[in-house]
Amino acid sequence: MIEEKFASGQSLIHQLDPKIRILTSIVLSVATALCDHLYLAGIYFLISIGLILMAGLNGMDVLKRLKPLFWFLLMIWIILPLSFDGETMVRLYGLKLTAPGVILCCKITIKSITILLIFTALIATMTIASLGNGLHRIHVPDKMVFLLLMSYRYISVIESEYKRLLRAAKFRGFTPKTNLHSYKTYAYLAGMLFVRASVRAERVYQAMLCRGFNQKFHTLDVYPSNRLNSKFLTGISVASLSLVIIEIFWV
Amino acid sequence: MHISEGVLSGPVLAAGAVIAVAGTSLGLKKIEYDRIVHVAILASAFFVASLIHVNIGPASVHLILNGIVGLLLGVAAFPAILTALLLQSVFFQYGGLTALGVNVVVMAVPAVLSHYLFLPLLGKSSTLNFTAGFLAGLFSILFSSLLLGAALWFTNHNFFETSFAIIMAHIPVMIIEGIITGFCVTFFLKVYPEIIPLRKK
Amino acid sequence: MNNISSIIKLKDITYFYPGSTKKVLDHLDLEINPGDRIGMMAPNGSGKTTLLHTIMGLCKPASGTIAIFGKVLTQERDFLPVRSKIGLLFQDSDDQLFCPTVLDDVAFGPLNLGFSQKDAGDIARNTLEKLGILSFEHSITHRLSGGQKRLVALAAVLAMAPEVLLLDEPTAGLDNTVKNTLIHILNGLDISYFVISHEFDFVKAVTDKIYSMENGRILTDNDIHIHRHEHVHKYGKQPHSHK
Amino acid sequence: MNNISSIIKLKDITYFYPGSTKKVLDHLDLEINPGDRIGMMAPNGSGKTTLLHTIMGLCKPASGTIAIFGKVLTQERDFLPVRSKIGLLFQDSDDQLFCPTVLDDVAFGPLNLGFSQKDAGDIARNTLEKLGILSFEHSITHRLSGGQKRLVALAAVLAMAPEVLLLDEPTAGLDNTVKNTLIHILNGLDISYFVISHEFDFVKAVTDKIYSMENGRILTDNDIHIHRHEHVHKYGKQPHSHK
Ligand SMILES: Nc1ncnc2c1ncn2[C@@H]1O[C@H](COP(=O)(O)OP(=O)(O)OP(=O)(O)O)[C@@H](O)[C@H]1O
Ligand SMILES: Nc1ncnc2c1ncn2[C@@H]1O[C@H](COP(=O)(O)OP(=O)(O)OP(=O)(O)O)[C@@H](O)[C@H]1O
Ligand SMILES: [Mg+2]
Ligand SMILES: [Mg+2]
Repeated sequence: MIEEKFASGQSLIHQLDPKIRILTSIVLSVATALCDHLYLAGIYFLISIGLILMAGLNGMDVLKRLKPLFWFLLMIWIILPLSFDGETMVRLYGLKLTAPGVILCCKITIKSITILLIFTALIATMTIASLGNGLHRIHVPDKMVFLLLMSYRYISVIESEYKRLLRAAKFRGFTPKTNLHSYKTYAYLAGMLFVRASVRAERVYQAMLCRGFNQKFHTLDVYPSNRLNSKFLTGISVASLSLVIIEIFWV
Repeated sequence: MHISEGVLSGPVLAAGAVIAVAGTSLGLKKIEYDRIVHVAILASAFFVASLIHVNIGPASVHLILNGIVGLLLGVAAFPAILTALLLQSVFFQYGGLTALGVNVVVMAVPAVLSHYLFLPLLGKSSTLNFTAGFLAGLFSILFSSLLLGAALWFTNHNFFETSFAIIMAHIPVMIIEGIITGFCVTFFLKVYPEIIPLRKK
Repeated sequence: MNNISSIIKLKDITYFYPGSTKKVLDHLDLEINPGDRIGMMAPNGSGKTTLLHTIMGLCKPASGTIAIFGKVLTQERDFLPVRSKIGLLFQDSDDQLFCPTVLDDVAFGPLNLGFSQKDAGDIARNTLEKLGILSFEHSITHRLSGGQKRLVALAAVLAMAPEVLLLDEPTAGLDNTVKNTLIHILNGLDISYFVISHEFDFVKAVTDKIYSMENGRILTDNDIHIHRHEHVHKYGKQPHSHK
Repeated sequence: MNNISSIIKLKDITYFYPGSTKKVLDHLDLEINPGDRIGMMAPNGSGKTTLLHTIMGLCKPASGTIAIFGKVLTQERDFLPVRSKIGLLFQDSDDQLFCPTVLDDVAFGPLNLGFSQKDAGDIARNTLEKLGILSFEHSITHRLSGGQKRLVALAAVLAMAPEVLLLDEPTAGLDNTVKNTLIHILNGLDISYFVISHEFDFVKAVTDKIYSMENGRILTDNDIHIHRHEHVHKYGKQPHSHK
């Protein structure tokens, strides 16, 4: 269930320094989020598609990851055009679709897909270990980086604990229904997860002490600087900056 | 519960990011080195708990349990929730980077508040324990959905109906989270009271 | 006709974990008949746990048939009624015990089977008594020692009155006293069971035949004669019968 | 003077878990000297793990003295330098392997000892090589099998060049091949160690004397002679030397 599907690859993007990837994805996502013009948003969308292609990801897998977003967009498309103030486009059975509502929906759709694609192409293509390394080198506090790495490490342990607990419950005839017994059982399962997480945390901390942990976090892998890195960062920054300037002065 | 990317306006995103950064730094400062593993692994448990689906009639909803995270961690819920959301983005693509701040605020602020509101009620009687847990669960989801609605409304007043729909859709979730949190809290007090940071005085 | 007499019959089962191409079970056959007490000793990662999970319908094989109590099961819903008749003891008891107290935990199964609160409580207490651990009744499960948890997990399984037991390394981490208790309990049961263990002496003490696994297939007593012999010598000090 | 020659010397240690009144360790004495290879077999819950944690300063005794390398340790900060000289292998490897990759994990200790990134990496690789698992170097720790995790955890401990090893049930759940690898590795080490296990054969194969625990105290070879004898007979089939 929890897998880093996109993290292994040999593409241009995969070879970039994690730090550079984090920085460029921040620059691009913020620029996209602030863009309020349909056509310019389209340009960002094209850039994000370009990045996905550069990362050599499988199109189907990428679409699958967008599924939760599609549900949200569906809801927006149902509610917004009907509830928005403004000039009416079509009237159907007493309901009116407004033009600003439809345009807003288009913008939201394009921008949200774009930002997720940027994230997929640049961030989801690294392992959590490299993400931690990159965050460390853009001066995110050590404690935060450590939280991320540690939490990632134990998610799969706790997830398999949960699966086994649920499985055991099912073997003993538990069939989830809408009733108090079911909710109580789920509360016990969730409660047990937190209890076991807490007990394990104690032991892990003791293990760290035994390995000489002295309140300082170290990281091992070092990324050689690579001319590609700075070119990539500059290219993306210039592109976003010019789009922002175009939006401010010409549109 | 989160808001998708590409919806909120610049000022709302910025406000979310600022509050999230402030809360997270405060939280990190409060975590001593000997508690940091604890926070990290509880963040993993929070992540996994969100994979639990419970039935509600013919449909099913996943648990959120930010109330429990708040009760157990206090201000440290900020970095814990940030960690869990970031990992969710990486694994499931629930969000990107720009709305992360707002989403952290939506989940963490009610969590931290329920720590201060409901933790003092615990450990007195078993009915009160369940009730306090129930309220913590209910309140966290209620307040989270209000914050989410507010974020939309501040972006564009035309989002009023959408906000309203989101809050209404969360009413059953509030009740379920209340019940589950209530049972969870009684479970903790019976099975492993050390996990609850009761005031020792 | 033969089908109906065997409790569990796997035929030609092939299983891959999703996303992997390694056949964990490879055209495997297995038959458990009434009265069978079968032991299974095989290396780590040879697929023992996967085999038990396949029997329970948790791992869906790519090919082959699973017949339980004479019925061929294919879909998830075929397995539902069968699961409460097969008692699976998990490799780690912590995975199996999630209720606050021992009594709650043992009564959980009977409650799901539709017994009233009172009856479920009685069944649970009887089972605990039979295993000699009635005194734990009100203990908090997760504070018990490893051996005690194992026994409670066994009680939880037995409380459902299963017709066959599948035990996944029941002795790992247990001391010799608990091991002996377990040997005693198993030898006193009148249902069939299938036990996975890495401990030769334990397996010898509670089973009539010992199987092994290799390359995704079961090796029965006859197949592993030489094999077992060799491994026992490598291991060193255990005596072995060359029957 | 005697003090200085022993690596670990516990005297009169009493320990309660917070909130409980049961003495898990009760006026316990223990001495580990250079060259000692001691096995410990005792029932579940008798306090073996607690004993190891007390030696490491993770459980603070209510009374008694702990002397390590001839120095009496009382406060948390006395234990800090000593912990990296004692290698403790935890009962559950998942508790011990917390870094993203195998190499990170094995290098964690050396980095804390102040080695440079490069040196720590070299030490880690050497240790992995010695245990024959250098090929795992870049594997994600939590994806390894149980036996592989055990070996990596041992590598992580050995990479700190400890002067004594404390092993908490290193063989639980391992198959005979990995067990034999472990026996081979342990017999090839030239440092003292103290091994907890429930498996007689394993303990016999890697240690020179076997201790036990009862009522919070250690029983040494002489004390348990009769005891062991009895237990071995009860257990059934293992051969035993009446030395
Ligand atoms: N969820 C999974 N996904 C992919 N491969 C898996 C999964 N679980 C187990 N495997 C692989 O399947 C094989 C069989 O695993 P299984 O757990 O059945 O072994 P086992 O015989 O029970 O071992 P052990 O003695 O360690 O319990 C192993 O090689 C393992 O790596
Ligand atoms: N955190 C704890 N709080 C209270 N009691 C504890 C705690 N941990 C262990 N105990 C109790 O202390 C006793 C000794 O536990 P310990 O874990 O040292 O046993 P052990 O000999 O290692 O057993 P095993 O063979 O099962 O690993 C047990 O009776 C146990 O119930
Ligand atoms: Mg197994
Ligand atoms: Mg122990």
